[in-house]
Amino acid sequence: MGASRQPQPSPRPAGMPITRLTLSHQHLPGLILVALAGEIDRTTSVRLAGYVDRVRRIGDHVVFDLTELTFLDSSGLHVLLGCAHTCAAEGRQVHLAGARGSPARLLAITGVDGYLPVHAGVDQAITTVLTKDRG
Amino acid sequence: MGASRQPQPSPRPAGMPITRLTLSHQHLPGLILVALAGEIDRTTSVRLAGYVDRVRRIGDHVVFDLTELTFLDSSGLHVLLGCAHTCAAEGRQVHLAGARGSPARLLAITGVDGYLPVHAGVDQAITTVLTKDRG
Amino acid sequence: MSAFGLRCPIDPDLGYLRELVRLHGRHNGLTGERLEDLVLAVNEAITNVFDHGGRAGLITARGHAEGVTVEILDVGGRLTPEHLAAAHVNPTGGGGFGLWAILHLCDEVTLEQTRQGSVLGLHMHGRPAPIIPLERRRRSAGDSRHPTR
Amino acid sequence: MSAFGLRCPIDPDLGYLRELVRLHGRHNGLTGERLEDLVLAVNEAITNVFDHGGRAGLITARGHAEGVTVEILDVGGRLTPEHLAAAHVNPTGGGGFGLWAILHLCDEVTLEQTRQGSVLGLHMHGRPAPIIPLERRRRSAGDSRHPTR
Ligand SMILES: Nc1ncnc2c1ncn2[C@@H]1O[C@H](COP(=O)(O)OP(=O)(O)O)[C@@H](O)[C@H]1O
Ligand SMILES: Nc1ncnc2c1ncn2[C@@H]1O[C@H](COP(=O)(O)OP(=O)(O)O)[C@@H](O)[C@H]1O
Repeated sequence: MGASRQPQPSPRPAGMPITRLTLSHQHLPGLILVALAGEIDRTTSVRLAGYVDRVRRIGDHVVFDLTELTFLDSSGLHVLLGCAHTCAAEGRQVHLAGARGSPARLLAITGVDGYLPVHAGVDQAITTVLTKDRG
Repeated sequence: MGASRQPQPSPRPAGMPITRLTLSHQHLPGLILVALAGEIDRTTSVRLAGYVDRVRRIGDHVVFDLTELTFLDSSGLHVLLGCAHTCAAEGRQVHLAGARGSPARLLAITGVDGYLPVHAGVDQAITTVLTKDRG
Repeated sequence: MSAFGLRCPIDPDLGYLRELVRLHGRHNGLTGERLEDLVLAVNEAITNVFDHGGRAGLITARGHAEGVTVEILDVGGRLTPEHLAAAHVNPTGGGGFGLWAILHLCDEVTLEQTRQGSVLGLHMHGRPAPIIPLERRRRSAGDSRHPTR
Repeated sequence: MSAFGLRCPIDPDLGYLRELVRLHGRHNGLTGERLEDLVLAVNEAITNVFDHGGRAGLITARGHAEGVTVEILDVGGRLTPEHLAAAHVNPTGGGGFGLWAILHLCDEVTLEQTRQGSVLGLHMHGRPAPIIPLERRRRSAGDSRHPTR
């Protein structure tokens, strides 16, 4: 009996980090909803910054949907805050929605959850933004 | 801002292996179906041996349902073969059903899949056993 | 030999290193938030090795009677107690968060200078730590040239 | 320093060690059946350290240009080339399977005696290995007192 060795699909190049962040967005009147799914660390936060820059229309508020975000590091926090500053220059705001687990913990420990408006869910965040704009 | 530290559920004792094997069985006329879910290694194979000893009625054929078994080592293989020997002494058989992935590979590499009857699914195994007994 | 525990070179694949630390912490009885706190703290320490340190080093993790300790050796050797003492957060400005988060997530933080480089020790107690006021925690972290082992 | 790769003491929690090896193998480009083959082979080698060896030792794993190598140091030091050469399977009798499986699952198996103990080296090539007839594989494994590195 010989050692059977079937041809295998070519392996992922050794040492290449697997992409663990998925980004998507949705335009709504006066705001953009950006959903982050997966993990944000220093290897993926640059991608997030570029993405928001590209998809956000001038004058948009931004709601980050963090419901599916399982990991957030300080470099990701910097991107969220950088975005808040860009928005502030246009009189717009960044809202955080649905943060859980470790990302919620980082927001709490750093006090960012007291600096940026934070919402339990995306619906509340959107309602808040739309109501404010109308009022 | 102080470091908030909520009371936590008491942690699992350090170094204690997590139980990764779930066993269940079902009596059918003339046979017993034993389903293995999880991983069998030297820390769990003893439990499998005791379980089969306890639930098998004398005169039963045994069908092992390996569909949900993700890992099988040589000590688990010894238990399956030991059971086959016990059964053989009563003119009964051990059938293996639904093995996939790494467990299927171990059965192939060791030639056990040529020594014990192996079936793609549980239904085929049961049909084979019942048909044989009737014939 | 066992005393050395799990050891792994620092690697740019941070997700891989987080999984290793998570596996080791869980193996040593950490669960839930405490486990994820440790994972985040180690992630920040490694990030700093790439951003400010020698870009190479070693992670050593071990369980013991008091809980879990993860040491991050940075061959750059330029991390000082003053950096720890100066840790701050300022959402309106840039910078910061990394060391601040480390000091708040861990039950104890130690810093040691060795011939190989600076060794940041992150300690998680097996049971919930008593809540220590921030000022004391920061000072003790900044002062610990002679970490308690 | 990086050359040493991932290192972990042998531990009775085999599931934990399998997860470590799986994580490391995946990190170094192994996938699917090749990855699970390595995990099973390492599991068998560690099992033997508990069943026949010194019940203590060290696992060292590293990726390199040719693939992945996992070394299992057994402080007992009683594993010999003769054991590897004698590996057999016999479903009707007792015994066996462990070393046989190791030799069939890995692309190359080496054995070295060191002052710390016996070191069984399990090598998986990054790409599918050519199918080598069994007789040759067994002989080369049993003979390799001087493993190729
Ligand atoms: N491994 C290190 N080596 C040298 N200096 C460090 C290291 N880690 C942190 N520092 C210093 O501490 C400062 C604060 O670090 P940190 O709180 O992580 O925030 P940031 O990385 O955003 O600057 C850094 O700017 C750097 O000067
Ligand atoms: N780490 C070890 N130290 C000493 N002897 C070993 C070791 N591993 C294997 N052996 C020897 O090789 C034999 C075959 O091992 P193996 O194929 O794993 O089957 P089994 O463990 O069922 O005996 C063992 O019975 C033992 O004599």
